[in-house]
Amino acid sequence: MSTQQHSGVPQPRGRMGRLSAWLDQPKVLAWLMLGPAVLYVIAFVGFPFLLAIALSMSDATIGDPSLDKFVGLANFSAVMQTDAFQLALRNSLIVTAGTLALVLVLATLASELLVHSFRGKRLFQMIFILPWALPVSLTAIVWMWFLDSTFSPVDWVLVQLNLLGPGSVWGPFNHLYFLGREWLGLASVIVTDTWRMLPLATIIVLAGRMSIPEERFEQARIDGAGVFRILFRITLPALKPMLIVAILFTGLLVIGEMSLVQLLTRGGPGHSTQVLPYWAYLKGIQGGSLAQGAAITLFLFPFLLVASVLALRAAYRSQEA
Amino acid sequence: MLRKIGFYCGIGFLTLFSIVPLLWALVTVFKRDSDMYSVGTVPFFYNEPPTLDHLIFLFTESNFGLFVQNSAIVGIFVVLITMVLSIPAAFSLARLTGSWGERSGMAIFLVYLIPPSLLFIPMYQIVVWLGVANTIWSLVIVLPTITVPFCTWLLLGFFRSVPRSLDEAAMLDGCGQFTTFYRVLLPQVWPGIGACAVFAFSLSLGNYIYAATFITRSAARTISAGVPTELIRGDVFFWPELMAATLVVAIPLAVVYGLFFNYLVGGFRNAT
Amino acid sequence: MTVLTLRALEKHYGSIKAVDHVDLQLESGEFMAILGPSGSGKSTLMRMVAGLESPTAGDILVDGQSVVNVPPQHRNVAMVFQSFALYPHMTVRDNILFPLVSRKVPKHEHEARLNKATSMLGVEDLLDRRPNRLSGGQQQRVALARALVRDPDLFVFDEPLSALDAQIRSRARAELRELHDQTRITTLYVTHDQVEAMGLADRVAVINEGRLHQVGTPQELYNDPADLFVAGFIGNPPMNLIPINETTVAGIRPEDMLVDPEGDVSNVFIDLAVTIEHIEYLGSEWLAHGQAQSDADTHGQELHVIARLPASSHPDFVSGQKCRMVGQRKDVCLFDRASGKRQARAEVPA
Amino acid sequence: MSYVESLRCKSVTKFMTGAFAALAIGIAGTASAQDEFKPSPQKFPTDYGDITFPAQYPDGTAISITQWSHFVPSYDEWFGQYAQKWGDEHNVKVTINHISLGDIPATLSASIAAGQGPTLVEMNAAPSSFIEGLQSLDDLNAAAETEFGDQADTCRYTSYLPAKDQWYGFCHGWVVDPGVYRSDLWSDAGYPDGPQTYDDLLKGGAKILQDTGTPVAVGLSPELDSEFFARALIWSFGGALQDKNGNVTIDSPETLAAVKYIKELFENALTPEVFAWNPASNNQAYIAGTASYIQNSISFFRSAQDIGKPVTQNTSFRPGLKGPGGEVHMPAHIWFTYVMPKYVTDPDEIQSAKNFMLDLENNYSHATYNSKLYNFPAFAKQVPQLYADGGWLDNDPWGSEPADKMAFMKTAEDWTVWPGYPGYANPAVGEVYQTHVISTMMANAANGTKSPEQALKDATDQINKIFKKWRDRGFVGSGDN
Repeated sequence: MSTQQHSGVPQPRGRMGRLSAWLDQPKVLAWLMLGPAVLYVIAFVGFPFLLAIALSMSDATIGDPSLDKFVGLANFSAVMQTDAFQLALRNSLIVTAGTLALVLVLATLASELLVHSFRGKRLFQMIFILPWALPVSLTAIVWMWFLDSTFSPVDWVLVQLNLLGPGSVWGPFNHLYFLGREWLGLASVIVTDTWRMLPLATIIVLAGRMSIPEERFEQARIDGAGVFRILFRITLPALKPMLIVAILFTGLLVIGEMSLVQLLTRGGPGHSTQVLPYWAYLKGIQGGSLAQGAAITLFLFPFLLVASVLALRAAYRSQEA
Repeated sequence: MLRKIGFYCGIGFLTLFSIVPLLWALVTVFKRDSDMYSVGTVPFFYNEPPTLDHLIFLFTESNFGLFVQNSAIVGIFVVLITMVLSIPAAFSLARLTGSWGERSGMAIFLVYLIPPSLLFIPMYQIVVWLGVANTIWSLVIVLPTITVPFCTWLLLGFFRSVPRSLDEAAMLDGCGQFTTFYRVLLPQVWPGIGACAVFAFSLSLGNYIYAATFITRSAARTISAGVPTELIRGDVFFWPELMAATLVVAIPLAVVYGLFFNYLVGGFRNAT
Repeated sequence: MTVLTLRALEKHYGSIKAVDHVDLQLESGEFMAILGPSGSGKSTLMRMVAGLESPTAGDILVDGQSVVNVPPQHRNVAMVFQSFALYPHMTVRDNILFPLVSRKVPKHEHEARLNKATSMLGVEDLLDRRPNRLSGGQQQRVALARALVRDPDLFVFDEPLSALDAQIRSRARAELRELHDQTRITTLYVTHDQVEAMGLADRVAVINEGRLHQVGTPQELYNDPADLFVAGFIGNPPMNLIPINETTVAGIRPEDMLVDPEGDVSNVFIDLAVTIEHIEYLGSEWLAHGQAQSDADTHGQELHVIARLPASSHPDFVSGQKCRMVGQRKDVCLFDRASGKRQARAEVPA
Repeated sequence: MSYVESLRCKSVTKFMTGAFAALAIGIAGTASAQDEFKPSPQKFPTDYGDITFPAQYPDGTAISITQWSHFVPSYDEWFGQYAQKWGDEHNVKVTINHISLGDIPATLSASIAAGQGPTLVEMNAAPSSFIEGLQSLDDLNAAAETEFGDQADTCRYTSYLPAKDQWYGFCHGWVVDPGVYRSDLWSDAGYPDGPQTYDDLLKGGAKILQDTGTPVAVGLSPELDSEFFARALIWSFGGALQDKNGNVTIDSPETLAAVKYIKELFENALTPEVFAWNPASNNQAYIAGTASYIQNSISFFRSAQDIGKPVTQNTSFRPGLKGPGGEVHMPAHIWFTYVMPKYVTDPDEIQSAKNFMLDLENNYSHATYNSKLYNFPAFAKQVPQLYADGGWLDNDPWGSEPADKMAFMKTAEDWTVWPGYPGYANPAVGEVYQTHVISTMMANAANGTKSPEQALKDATDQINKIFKKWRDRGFVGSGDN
């Protein structure tokens, strides 16, 4: 067979052929295929980002957004000294951490349930994913109405249970005023964020859960491990990389979101439920101080950068191990 | 037995958690205003006969139908653009760029560290330069900033999960780099692409700030910005209409996402 | 006629030399095995031949023409992967036809070629299945059919049997050789399994740490190992390597080691007092593992020796028993201790 | 039928009858006594003061107006038709876009930054920080003054900036922000005419809360209603954010007294709900019957009327409450201020937009009427039907009972001031408003997060910083000194 045409190394012919062969080289093709996405991101994220950095070091306002005056880090020191900023920073961290904690616990629970098959699972999946199908602004409106200071059904139920209302444990009023108290307000934001992020986080964690071979659980059961021992010694360590991915997705989507707080509490009472993105928006856009708004927005950047890089490295490492 | 009870308790709890605020929304949709603004009655009951007026109002008197249509168009185009940009990019990073491409999976995430609460001003400038201000195309152009990095990252994982020997076999079988990508690798990652599409669609649907500032023409608005603008008038909230809008959006999407649930899980399973 | 020539081929990854100055020639129709432990550079060598890696230095000639700058799709090299690398989204038929479609072979030829390849490998019944519904052996046949369908100049196998169950491996080996005898396609077969290499190949190239140690027929490798590495690698168990002085190491096959020889043994070259450690029974033979108390310089190291005894000998050793192991002059190969190279017999000091 | 729908239908019929009546008057050339209290016939003159407009604009002239969705939906309905008609008469393509009040600053700033966007943006008064991107409307305001007489102070102070000597906007209307109380509850508590002073509010409110469980409902949350309540309180106590020349005067015994008052009021007559509030909450609470006093514009009352809530029977309005010195100062609830960004350069577009604004003021009786007396004219002379004896305020065409329920608004111009009073609404005032410094101070004092003194001190620090920033840029001050 191989006796015929030994020099069988067909090479491309013609100008088009040579061109397409040239384009098909890995190095050329790599840029050809990566290029559009890179250019897009540079144009629509890189450029605005640089502008945001420039803004944060200028004295730009809405009416005069020119970058003609360089003020160094003055905006950063100016915003950092205010109560509002400090509260916003604190709350951003509390809300993100609180949401992550709740989401991770619930997502682990949900994934533990969803890994099994049961009757009505399809329906359950649809109900479970409902919150994720909503735009954030509508999520905020639904919860705003759900927790309304006058008409909240939660309050009504609590009153019926004698937990709320005159002479009850939780005070003399018929309402808890979820959105009007510092810690209840923050808790409400956390619960709402949890509500909307749980489906996504569960999907991620479940993906990790399904990759754990069943034998590992059987072995543990043979070894006499109980539910909690299995959870903490088998499941969680194996889920670690996926939990980190879930933390990243959830954390980034929560910490950058402003419309939830904007609609739910508007940062009040006082600034006690203020968060950084909304404070930046208020200061920068509503209040007109573009430069200070940019400084507020960018404040978290280096920290998030380090946190994300560490998290991702941890995720990759524990995966390789 | 105890396990079983625990299991169904868990299912029950999660079901309630997901659905109760929306059930309350559902009750509200059919309430008459005077009933809704009553205290001292059982809030879950219809103390006055329920009414379809709010639902009818939503579809006939507001631009809600247009919002849905716009959101659908924006979503579809955003998904298309996202796929056109991120599939080749993910392939390139996974297969062509060598080790730095492998590692750049991390860098892709950094894009998300910049919240859009201020980016929208320069973004709007770009939108104006492109001559698409105040049209849904402004969102079609800008929203992929949110979806492209996520999807590239997800797809990168999908491509990585395909054994390299498959590409090598294809090349030895006579395929060039591109044909290998197109004929052999791409078919392996279809489920992942489906998961990414669903994901990109829901991200594009959810964005508020760009949608609210780039488009002021009511007829060109999308659900996320149009519904609050049209149904919250200063100090008057059209609660039943708002709730109706929410449910009308959420339920069909939840059904679709529910059907995609396993694909989505499979997507992330491969991605990391 | 030479089909493939490797000239001073090198591949470096950073400071690591995966392939270090390899020269090799394959004659037309020859079946050559590249044998080496894992990490020896054999896969890199093969991948360079296929075009999946580009060499750092040196040249690869196919039919006398350099193909170093030719991408894999333009080399007429067919490869069978360890994992078989069947395309999961295609049926078996499409898998096998894929090289023809990719290479734009005229459509009317497809059916005939497909039939020829499938009948040769007996996979005609599987054509409409997807690869994930096939057994390992079936997958291997399909992979072979896909490689065969396009009349390659050169066949490259990357440990194609290692993914198969042990039971069917020897049958698959026989079939492979049969296939080669039918087609006479020049073949480069990479393996770490010396049984495969020795059993299949016309010639075997032994490679370690990127360097080619010896190329020869299985008999040559076994009987005349070119250096210490080959001596210690080929054979199961391999040669006993016994240092006899500062410069020389003597090698002797376990079956040539005489245990407590009765009567006079002529021309004794090695004579060891050995403490038996344990005895292995392998059905057709016994292996006696022992600890030698050599007076030769062993740098304080213990010297482990193995003797192979025929099954009929029924040795009645127990652990700890002392015995004498003797090697005759004719059975001994001598190696230079520093370079590891084989010494000419003439140089051996008596 | 939902209440909004009914609003719309009613407004359309009313409008149609009004329009037909106007047409009839035009033909007959006479006016009957009843027609006196219909909106005036629409007129589109070409001369206003020193400005002469063409009757028709060249083909292709187009203006676009972005304004917020009006709180009384019937206004938007009317405005759309009016703008359409105006455009047809002048050969101008008029496009109206509605967005929500809260999105105005973001949209306007994005447009200014990008140098493209609507011809006119309707702005609420406070965020005047855009001024550098806005073109001067000096000629327009001069023409309006010549043609329509005196402009309400509350409008002038929120569209003119003395520090730059520039009219940056044209305020065509404003909204009264009265006190609203439940007459039944207050009579029972011994205040047949409702609370007159902040002291009454505290004592009576506490009594009503104790007796009936119904609290006073003035907001302490970062939103418009709460901001305005806090300002009314400070002014009535004799304090102010700044003086006439833009010097910060917030740190005064008067302000401190107001802050202490809030704390006391909260402890005795409010519930924590006031921290939770969005702009709708006080209306909703009031409509639900769970509030004894609120401060809000009449839009909520119009909603309640349409829902048919019994609470409307027992609703009384009053000008704001008197402070310790007997002073009453209320802000307007909203100002309708059109601004034209500098990026609008086409002369026809500029000219026609100015024409549109003057014509709108000229026909303001329709705006007032169709907003159900929500929009008050910037130039009182333009809507004589409103103030006349037996006019709309005396005899509410939108069916309040009693019919003169709205009559108290006749004096509204006397007690209505503006953000930054007694100085101008400069960008510093705007930033203080938009970043909720005042409502935050009040909330912190009320819920005990900070002592009143500390809350005031912290707010003062913040306000000083904001003022310094804008003063350095030349936006603060009277311009004379």
